[in-house]
Amino acid sequence: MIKVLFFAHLKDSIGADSITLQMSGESISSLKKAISEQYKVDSLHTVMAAVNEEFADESTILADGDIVALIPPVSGG
Amino acid sequence: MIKVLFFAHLKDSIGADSITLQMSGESISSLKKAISEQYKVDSLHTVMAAVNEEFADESTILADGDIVALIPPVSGG
Amino acid sequence: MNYEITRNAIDIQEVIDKVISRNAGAVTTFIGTVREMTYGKKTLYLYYEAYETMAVKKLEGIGREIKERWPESITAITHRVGKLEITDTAVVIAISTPHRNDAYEANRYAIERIKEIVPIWKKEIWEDGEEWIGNQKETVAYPKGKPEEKEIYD
Amino acid sequence: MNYEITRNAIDIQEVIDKVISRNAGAVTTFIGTVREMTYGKKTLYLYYEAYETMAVKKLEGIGREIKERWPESITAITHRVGKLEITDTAVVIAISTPHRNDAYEANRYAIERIKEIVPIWKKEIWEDGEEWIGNQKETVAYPKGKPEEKEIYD
Repeated sequence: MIKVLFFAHLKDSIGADSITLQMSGESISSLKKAISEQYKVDSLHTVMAAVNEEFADESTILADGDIVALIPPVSGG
Repeated sequence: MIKVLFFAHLKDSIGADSITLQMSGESISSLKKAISEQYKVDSLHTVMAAVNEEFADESTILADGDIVALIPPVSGG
Repeated sequence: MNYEITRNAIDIQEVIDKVISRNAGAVTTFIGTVREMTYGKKTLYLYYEAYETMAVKKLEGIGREIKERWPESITAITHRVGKLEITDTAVVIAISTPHRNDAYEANRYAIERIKEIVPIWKKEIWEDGEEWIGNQKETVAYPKGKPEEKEIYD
Repeated sequence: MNYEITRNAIDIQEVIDKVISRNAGAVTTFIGTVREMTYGKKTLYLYYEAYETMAVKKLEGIGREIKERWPESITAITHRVGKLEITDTAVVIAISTPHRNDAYEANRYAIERIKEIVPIWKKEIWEDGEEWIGNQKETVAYPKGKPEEKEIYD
């Protein structure tokens, strides 16, 4: 299982701060596509992804137990 | 009368933090020359002068009651 | 603990104390405060959210980048999250170096990197609405899904 | 009293508080601290002397220069004099502006101007001697008897 975390406007759009998906062995790109379709959010191309708290490429393959965070453009500081 | 203030190494060289001179009507340039000769300090060309707390040109003419400060290169901060 | 995310008011002196050193001649701080007017629009208050564990890791990473570029520097960064009122302090960056030039440059580097890679988000709340600040206009895309490794000073 | 010369320890937060404003989004501070080693020589302590009344006037003048260049800025500067131990704070410059770029630039400007025109002198005391710091090598002369009106960033 893959746990996916949401923040900021993405958390608002999706209505949850995390979900769990059966997507081990798939890429971040596929995960974003699945979430985009399921939750009708279309701006995920501006969203970065982190796997286990490190930024990750779209092509990164997910492993069981990974925690993925979808990270909208940051605005700290 | 003109009061002249000394600071930092100039105060040490001259051995006083101020002196009073009878130099009304003369220029700062003359005042520096007089002090340089009287106290055997020869580095006054790197020393700025202020009259009544404002930087002043060498050619400034002094008036009775003026307070002149001889200001070696500053090193605050 | 030179890199922290906190829900409480930031004690600026406490952040500065972390970087004071016998070898330091200069300390610069950047203090980000909540401004009332932004481009003519009046903010009532801000709400900051962070992916806290990752944000601390990314702040530590920025600290390592700074140490590589300015080996004699010491850095401390605290960022606050939660509800912040006008004039509250959102972030404090303190950097000490032997000489002042580096302290300014390194501090500037730190804030720019925070705005690029640290997972913290700001929501502005106005009288007539609210919005998460970031990239609503979608002028920035991340084709590789992550930020590039580069230095930006703007 | 945004511009002060003091014989006491400087309360950094107090200087910062003078520039906090609802209109400010950024505050930068420069904190000059007493460094132990300078070019391989070990300082025991420093002694700062000022022409105090003129120094305050010159700090106020620097504040006016900054206000002209960065009209939305607020500046506060406190410089300490007397005997200072290693790690003690000699000067604090705090500047607030709406946006961060100006806060860094204006702060940088302030410290460079202090080092040019404010009548404050530093004596370094080592184990084997002491010296007033300034321009012992006489590389700078003031043919007109006063500093030029110019901006220097080094």
